[in-house]
Amino acid sequence: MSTEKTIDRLSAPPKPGRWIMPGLGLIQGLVISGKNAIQSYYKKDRMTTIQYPEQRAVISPNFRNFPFLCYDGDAATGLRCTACSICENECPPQCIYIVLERDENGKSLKRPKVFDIDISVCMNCGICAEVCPFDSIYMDGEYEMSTDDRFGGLMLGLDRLAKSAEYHMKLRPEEASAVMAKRKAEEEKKAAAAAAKAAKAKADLEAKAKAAAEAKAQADTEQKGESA
Amino acid sequence: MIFATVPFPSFTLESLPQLPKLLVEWLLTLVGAPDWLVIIGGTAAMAGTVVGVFLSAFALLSLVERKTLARIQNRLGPNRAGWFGILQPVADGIKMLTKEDIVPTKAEWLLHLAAPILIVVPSILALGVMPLGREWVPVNMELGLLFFFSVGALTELSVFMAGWASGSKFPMLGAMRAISQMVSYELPLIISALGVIMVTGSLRLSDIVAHQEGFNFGIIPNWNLFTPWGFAAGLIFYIASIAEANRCPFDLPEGESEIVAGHMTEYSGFKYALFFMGEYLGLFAIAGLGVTLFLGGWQAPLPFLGWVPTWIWFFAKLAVIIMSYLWIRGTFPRVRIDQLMRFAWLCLIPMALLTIPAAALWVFTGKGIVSWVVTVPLLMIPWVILTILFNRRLAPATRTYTFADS
Amino acid sequence: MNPLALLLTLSSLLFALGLLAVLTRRNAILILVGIELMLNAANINFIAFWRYGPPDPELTGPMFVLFSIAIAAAEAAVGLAIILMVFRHTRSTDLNKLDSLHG
Amino acid sequence: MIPLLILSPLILLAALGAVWKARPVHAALLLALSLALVAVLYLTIGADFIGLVQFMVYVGAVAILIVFSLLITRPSDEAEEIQRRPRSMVTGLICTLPVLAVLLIALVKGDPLTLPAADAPPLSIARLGELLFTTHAPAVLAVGVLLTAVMIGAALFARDIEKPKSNQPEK
Repeated sequence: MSTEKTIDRLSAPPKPGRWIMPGLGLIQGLVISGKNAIQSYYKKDRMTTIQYPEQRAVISPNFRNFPFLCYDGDAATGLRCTACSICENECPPQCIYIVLERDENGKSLKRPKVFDIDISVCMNCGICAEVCPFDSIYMDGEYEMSTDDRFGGLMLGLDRLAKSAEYHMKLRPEEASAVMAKRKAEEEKKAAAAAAKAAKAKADLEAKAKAAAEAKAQADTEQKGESA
Repeated sequence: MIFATVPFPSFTLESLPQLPKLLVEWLLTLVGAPDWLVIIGGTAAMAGTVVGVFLSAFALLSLVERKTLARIQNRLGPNRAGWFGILQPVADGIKMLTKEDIVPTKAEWLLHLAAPILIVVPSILALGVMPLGREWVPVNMELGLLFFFSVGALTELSVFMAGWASGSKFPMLGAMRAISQMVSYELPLIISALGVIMVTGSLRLSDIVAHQEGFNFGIIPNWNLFTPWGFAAGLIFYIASIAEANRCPFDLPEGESEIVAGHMTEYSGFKYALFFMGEYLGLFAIAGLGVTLFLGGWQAPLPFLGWVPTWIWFFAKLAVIIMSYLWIRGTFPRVRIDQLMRFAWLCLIPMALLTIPAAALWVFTGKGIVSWVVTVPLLMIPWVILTILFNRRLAPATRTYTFADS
Repeated sequence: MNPLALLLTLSSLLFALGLLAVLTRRNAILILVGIELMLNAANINFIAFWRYGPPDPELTGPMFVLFSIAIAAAEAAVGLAIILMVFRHTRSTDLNKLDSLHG
Repeated sequence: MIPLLILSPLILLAALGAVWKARPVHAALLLALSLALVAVLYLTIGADFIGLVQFMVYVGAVAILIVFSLLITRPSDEAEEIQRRPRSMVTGLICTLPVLAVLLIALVKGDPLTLPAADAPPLSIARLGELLFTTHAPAVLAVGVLLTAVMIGAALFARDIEKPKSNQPEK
């Protein structure tokens, strides 16, 4: 297009050694900004801003915001968290608060009674997710968290923190599937170990029985010999 | 009591802006008011029309400015309040009105209060002498142009009052910048208007517009802009008016990245809105004066467009000038204070002074071919000097690297 | 009392006030304020006599005021420039402190 | 006559404030107010051109200049408090009152009070301009030269005398 060419020629920097007109640079600047203004009406690729409430940006899998707790199956019983308090101790701004649940005898049930994260303090460092040995705490991808309640609304309890493993899978498939694979492998290993243990116990039992039988037989023969 | 039946005065599209005045006068005559009351009522209605029109233009401009700047930066701009953001000025107004009005403890409350009022008043007064249409001249003053510049002088004092009465550092610095800038740029502004006064032989703004009537060769309007001295003076007037209205790239007084908001830093709520309003009304006034002096005021740009009401042409030209201000605002970065002063005193004022002999020669040699031959070289002198300076002295030298090459 | 007498009284009082300012103020800039008041008092006289005195087709009164205003502006500019230079030397605009002969 | 009766006390009050106020900036602003009211007075008695010029020059230029130099020099309020001491005020009044008395006596004894109030026609700028460039042309030229000299002189006076130190390293 010839007008495009004219615009490009006008907005090109002057060649060195050539006499330039005072004010040419000003005109070049005006041409560039005018081009921006006019092309923004018909060139869709110029408008890079996303009109937020109607359109949403596709969140990158690497986007990390405040933490959440992962559970398998049922929210009440399936929490992976064991209330070990490692994240509570490691958290730099000390925004995690955990209370372990115990039964009436005072014995640990290995799950949290209270798990609070104050996201007005949290600085999204991700250390809690790094240190968790039970694959329980991960960084979330949610960002619409504004509230008009300054204290209660920003203190997330178990009800808002607990999210299913499927959610994690949907949010960050790569990481989640790796974790799932790891957990599955561990479970299989555990199952195998349990099976091996059971087999061993059985073998032991059999061996014991055999030994007992042998000892009985021996005793019988000895008795026979005595009696004979 | 018997009402005297007064026929309603006839009006055309041309005198449509006079309608409120005619209506009030008609009503007052109908109820049998005395003559002085009719005159006062009619004048008040006319003043109300002018103020109302320019205040709605201010509201519209505050939206259009944001939209245009957004387009230059490849954004959409305000588009939430109403259809295409048309209600944005209303939302802004409500926000401004409901905000808390803060007066700092170290401020002098009387001057602090007077400053925003005194900044709006001169702008409205200046708009009052503008010929907005053939039949729409609110006050047809004999000394209109002088009146315009005289009331403009009040702006500087009110800026100083705002800066000093706030009792704080940023407003003080902003006010000092603003005053030195306004005083420096008022000179080229007035000097470039002198040529027009000389050629017209009158300070009355409607005379200046009437003098630019007609067309050369049947197509080129007989505006001052299309004469050599008028072109030079108009260009200087344009640049100086940007500085006088404190617009980018000369918006140092309120350079938000340096001194918060200049003399308006300690203002909030409605007082801040008044400053904003005063600034935009001043912008209309100065751009309107430029239109009146150089762009033929309300004259139609082409001969066959004479049937359009003349006030439409005035506002169309005003819109073009103001859109160009917006374009410039969206393009150029802010200048430095020493560059600003040097530009005014060493560049604009000498060039403006040169337009006076050029205008005199133009009239003296009979506004013909000879005048072109005489005045164009005279006006080209600074241009040639600038070109030589630009290419020889001011041009950035080719950069040589001492250590990077080895 | 006719308008002329009123304006002449006004100008006398204004002149006296300006003189008082010049005599009692210590800041050089504020002394300039007093001088401006006195100049204005004189200008009011010229305008009053032009307006209410015998008719004068030569407009001597307004003409004189015009020149007076131009010269007053020049005087203010030069006066303030001198005051600024003095301020730069002595860091003060108090005239009572300017009592040394060498700058 | 009525506008004059209203304006005159206002002018005098503002001028009194300019003389009396201790804060220099207040004094300068009241001076500006007083001069602006004088401009209004000119407008009301028919000297439109002079009134507008007065407004433009005094409010737009002289008041701004004074205020600006006050900002640059930053005088303290206490220094000006001293001028309110009775001794300095009395000395000032001793010198001022005789002058005022002489002026007022001249006013009472002189002709102006007995003159019939003549009405001059409103000031015509065409006539003013004509006179300015015929009869008074030498004076206009002289004022032009004066103003040019003042502009150059003020610029030279106010210039920084000490030159800024060169940034170039010595070789």
